[in-house]
Amino acid sequence: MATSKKVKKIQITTTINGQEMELLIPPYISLLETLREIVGITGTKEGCNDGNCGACTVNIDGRIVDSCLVLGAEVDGKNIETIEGMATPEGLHPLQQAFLEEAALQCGICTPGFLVASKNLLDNEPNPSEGRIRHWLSGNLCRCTGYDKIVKAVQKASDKS
Amino acid sequence: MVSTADKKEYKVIGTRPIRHDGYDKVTGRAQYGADIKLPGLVFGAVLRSPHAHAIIKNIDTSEAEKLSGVLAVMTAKDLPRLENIQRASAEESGSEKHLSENVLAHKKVMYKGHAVAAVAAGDINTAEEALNKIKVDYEVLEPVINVDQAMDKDAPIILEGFEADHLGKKVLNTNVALHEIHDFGDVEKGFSESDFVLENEVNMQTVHQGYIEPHNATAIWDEEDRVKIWTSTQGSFTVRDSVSKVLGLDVSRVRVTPMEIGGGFGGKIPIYLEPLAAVLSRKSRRPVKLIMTRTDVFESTGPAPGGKVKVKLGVDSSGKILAASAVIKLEAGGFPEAFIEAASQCVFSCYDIPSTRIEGYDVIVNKPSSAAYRAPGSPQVAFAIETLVDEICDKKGWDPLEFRVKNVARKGTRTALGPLYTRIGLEECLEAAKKSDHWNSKLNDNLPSGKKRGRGIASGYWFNIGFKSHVNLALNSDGTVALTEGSTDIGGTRAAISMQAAEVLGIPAEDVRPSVVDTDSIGYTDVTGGSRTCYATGYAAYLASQKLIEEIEEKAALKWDIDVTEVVYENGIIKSKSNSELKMTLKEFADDSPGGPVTANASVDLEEAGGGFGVHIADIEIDENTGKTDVVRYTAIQDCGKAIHPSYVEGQLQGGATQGIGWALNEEYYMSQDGRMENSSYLDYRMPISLDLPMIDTILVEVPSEEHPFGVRGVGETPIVPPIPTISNAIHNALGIRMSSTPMKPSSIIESLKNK
Amino acid sequence: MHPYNYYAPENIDEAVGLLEEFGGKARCLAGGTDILVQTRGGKFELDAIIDVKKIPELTKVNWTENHLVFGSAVPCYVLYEDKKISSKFPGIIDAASLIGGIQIQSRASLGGNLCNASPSADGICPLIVHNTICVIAGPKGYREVSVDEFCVSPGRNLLDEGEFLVSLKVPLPTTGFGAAYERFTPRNEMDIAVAAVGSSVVIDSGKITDSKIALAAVGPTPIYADKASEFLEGKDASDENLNQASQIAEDSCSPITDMRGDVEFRKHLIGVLTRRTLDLAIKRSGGN
Amino acid sequence: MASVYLPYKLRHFAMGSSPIDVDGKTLNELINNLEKLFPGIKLELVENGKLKPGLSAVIDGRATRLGLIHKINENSEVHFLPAIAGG
Repeated sequence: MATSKKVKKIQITTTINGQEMELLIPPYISLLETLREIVGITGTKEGCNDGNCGACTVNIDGRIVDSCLVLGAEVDGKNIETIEGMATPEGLHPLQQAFLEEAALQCGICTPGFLVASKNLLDNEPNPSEGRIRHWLSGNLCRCTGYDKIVKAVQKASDKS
Repeated sequence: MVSTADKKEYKVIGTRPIRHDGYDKVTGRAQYGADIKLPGLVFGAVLRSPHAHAIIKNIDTSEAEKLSGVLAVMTAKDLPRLENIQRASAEESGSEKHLSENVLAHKKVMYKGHAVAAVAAGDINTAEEALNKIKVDYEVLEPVINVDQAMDKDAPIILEGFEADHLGKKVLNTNVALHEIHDFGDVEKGFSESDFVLENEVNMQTVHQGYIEPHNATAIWDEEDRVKIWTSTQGSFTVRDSVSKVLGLDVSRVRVTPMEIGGGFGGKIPIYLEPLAAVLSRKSRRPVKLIMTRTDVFESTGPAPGGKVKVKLGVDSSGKILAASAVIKLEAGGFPEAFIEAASQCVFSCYDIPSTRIEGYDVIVNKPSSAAYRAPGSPQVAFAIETLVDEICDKKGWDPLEFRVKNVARKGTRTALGPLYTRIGLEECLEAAKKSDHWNSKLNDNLPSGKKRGRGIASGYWFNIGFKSHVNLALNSDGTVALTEGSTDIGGTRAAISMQAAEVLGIPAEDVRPSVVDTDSIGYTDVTGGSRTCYATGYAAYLASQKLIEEIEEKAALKWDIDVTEVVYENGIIKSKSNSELKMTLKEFADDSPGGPVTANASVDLEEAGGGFGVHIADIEIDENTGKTDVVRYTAIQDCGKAIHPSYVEGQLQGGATQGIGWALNEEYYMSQDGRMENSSYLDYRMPISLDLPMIDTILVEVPSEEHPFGVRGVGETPIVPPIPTISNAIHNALGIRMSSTPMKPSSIIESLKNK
Repeated sequence: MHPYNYYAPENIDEAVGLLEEFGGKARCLAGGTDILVQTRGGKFELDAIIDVKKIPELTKVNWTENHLVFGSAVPCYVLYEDKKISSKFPGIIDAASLIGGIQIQSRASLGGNLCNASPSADGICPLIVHNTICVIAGPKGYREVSVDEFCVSPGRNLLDEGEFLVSLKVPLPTTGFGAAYERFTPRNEMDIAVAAVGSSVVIDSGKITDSKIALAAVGPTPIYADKASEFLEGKDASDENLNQASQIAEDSCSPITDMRGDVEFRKHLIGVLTRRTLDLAIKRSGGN
Repeated sequence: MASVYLPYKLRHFAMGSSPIDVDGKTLNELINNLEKLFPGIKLELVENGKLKPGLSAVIDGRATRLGLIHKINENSEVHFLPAIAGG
């Protein structure tokens, strides 16, 4: 019955921050590991590896996910945005600037996840209420700030957009 | 901001520049411990005890060693056995033996998750597979998981052969590692003269610091027996000293590079993985990286002690406290140190009390060896004393704020442990609370049925340490200043330290470029902890900047061929006192300064920073049907001495308050009978999420510390102290019930309501 | 973690073939929010993960004459962002919009939530009170079962080897239908139910003609509370009747004490939540 | 003379009394004079020529960082207390 097959690496083609890449990856590794260990971009952080902290938040085809809960194999043909793709040659994204100005980060480990999640919110809803921001970000844990300055930074960036 | 400082004019201090490390942190470039990549890097994994209390009879690693891809396997046999020598380190107490045995269990496991063996392999999957092939023969013992069990006369003894200190006497075979008493004045007389004596006992579950970044360490052990370590730590020198002890190396053979750190709160002072990575590297001849899982973090690191605190107050009819006593029993975990001394210093710190007696018990239990967590010991005792004060006020019809003012501790007040206070700002905080919009607002009582609101207030204290720091400055040829320091930056301290240098130098904050460097590149610097960094490393930056100005003046005199007393430096301009023709900007000078690079450095070893007091006010709303408490308004007031970068001071208040709110309402180690933490994930260890909180308002009170040129006090720790009693007092205000255990979770509220 | 291969079949037969081939060494991957964590934690030792999201039937939403049919891998957000589904299936939407946070809702599906068969699953009670049918494919073809029979014990469902859940078929609500789902959690999101209740009613001329109440986190599986449901049938939606139904629900459940709550508290919550969801369901039915 | 406050566990040296007036220009001198009054007490305060690990001396409200060389004033208050740091 069970025919145990040797585990073979698989090839995927995916677009990361606008750049198409062909990657050869073990089939069982997460998108988070794919980004950090295979692609070599480490801005996406691991806090829990079980979808409860949001530090590994990335955007796949316009929706945010916890990249620890996605297999690298699943993103073949998909478009991925990470924290590394947020600033442009013209400068920081308004959210990044607002996080700096509002002191919305202390240790900074959760910051990439919050920024990617907040950008997705503002892309869809340019002027969210405080309650909506808090609801949208409830999948992102921060242990340093008490969220106050994060929420204010998102509000500030939303006013600008 | 309420300022009671004599109004000094500052150009940089008190402004809110963008932090120097900010750009790296909002773009994903900042390198945290897990991000490091080295040529030939391999990965390690740690085998951890499934039992809370057991004797290790045998460890068989032979099968693991045979597994293809495995490069090294280690156990406690690979570490030198250390003696029961007390460490002299400033931040960490305990013996060298216990330090080593907490890193890797020797003969006995003290808690579930205690490290037993470690493996290095080419990839993490192989390393984990190898762990499954290590056979450990355990003799399982009865676990002891709280202070009552541990202090029972028939309790199993966890640390056999350990010499405990009971009031100065050496005692064997006890789970009480330390029993001590502090007393002052005649407490019994104080109680007998009181018109009103009330007592209160609180019970607290273990909680965790909860930093989002798991512990990690990467090490290379090279051919000349030098060890390089990259890790996320609050103190690179503490890691260096601890690792060198555990490995039996001279400190100069260990070089620690502090990576960016994803939160610590006291929990990233101890070492866990660093010696394992080093030994695995020695055995595999490869660089080895180890990263904990979230479950490892909960089960094997931290936590903050749970325990019981009993307090008693005697008050006269005018509302003056005459006597106070406390019995503090805190869980140390598997090895001694439950911060009962800090707890003793904090318990009556907000009050002027003529007679006090404090009894403390440091209790060994089968839980992870406790670590500092933001004002260690203080939240536990504040819960007891601040709810008792509230109860007394409630029973006597006294205003809780007026009562605190009437009994307030101020400069010259004798503290419970004896010494007199220097200038402190509790009174100013209480006055700020009295004037605050929050305290003067009406509590919203227009609520749907089944919802009740209440307001609570409480105060809290942390003493704030000083200790050693070193700062180097070098003037760049473009007139900017490179600042190197050894304090890891957890929450904006690069900015706060650079701003102090910039203030002295009269240049913009952005013109000081800070770097946190490794232990071979700077003088000894104590941990980023104890609320000391902005104060002590900032002080070193202040002194170094003054020296740099002297150096600039000397070299300008050389350049102009005038006497150095003729040269004056002011706000980035160098002038001659007598010849108005002689004038240049710092940049002009730097571009062509004679006599080699312009540099300066300074080091400090400071005494206390001047205590930090806070007062918090909370409005909560409770659903009487489900027992769920929501914080709807919150104000944190604190004397910060002088806020160097007010945004990051506010951030400390907001973050500390939030951790305290989590501790008050939902966070706990939920332990099984056999001593396992059952909720070792972020899903079930319920830290507050954004939707659980309102904005946290802050009021910064500035009563300058007498110990620092700008009046800086530490701010990081105090904010976690008042929230637990503040919330408890608010719950009493809403429902008339006194919650005497944490967490004050919904089921406990419902149970209390039923028993009301 | 045991290394495994990844397969992404494009049709149902291919998926059935793979499931038969690997037997207990394979699992389906929809949103991955449970299975990847469990596999990592060593709950399963797999040789194959079968990503079912390339099979059209599993990711589509279809309206038939009498049913809403949505694929078992349709993520939560697709349901709650669809205005028509939101207006007609409020109980299901209540659950879909509170599973995890936004990141989880981008991936997690009600089908996956059902297959995972957790006693505290948020998705299952509303499916029960909406009278949902599970469409299952397997080596012997298709079969349909009522959703309240799908879970058999904690973490186990009635799927046989080679079978998998294709879609969920929800009857279009009749006039006077209303439903609601509410859970109790100590945090406001990102939490697991301490207790939860889904309720539906059909109100006709002021009387409750049909009612379904389902309870979660108070038994080995989410359960249909038959006695409480039947009690209301044919009765007025009076305070007294609703309270009594809530009391029956509370009495009928048999929770355990664990880290999320103790027996007494959970039973108490069932009473509170039954009443709340009934009130909301009645309001949504337009019947009060 | 400075006032020396003994911790609870060392008060038996002084038959329970505290504070005690002791001379000494430095902490070292003060402890040596204390030893003359109460033989054996120095062992509880000093180890390897330094204050014992885990012990701090609070002089006029501040925990000394200089240790035994710390200057003592005529009317100084000296407390021996457990050393503490923080998180």
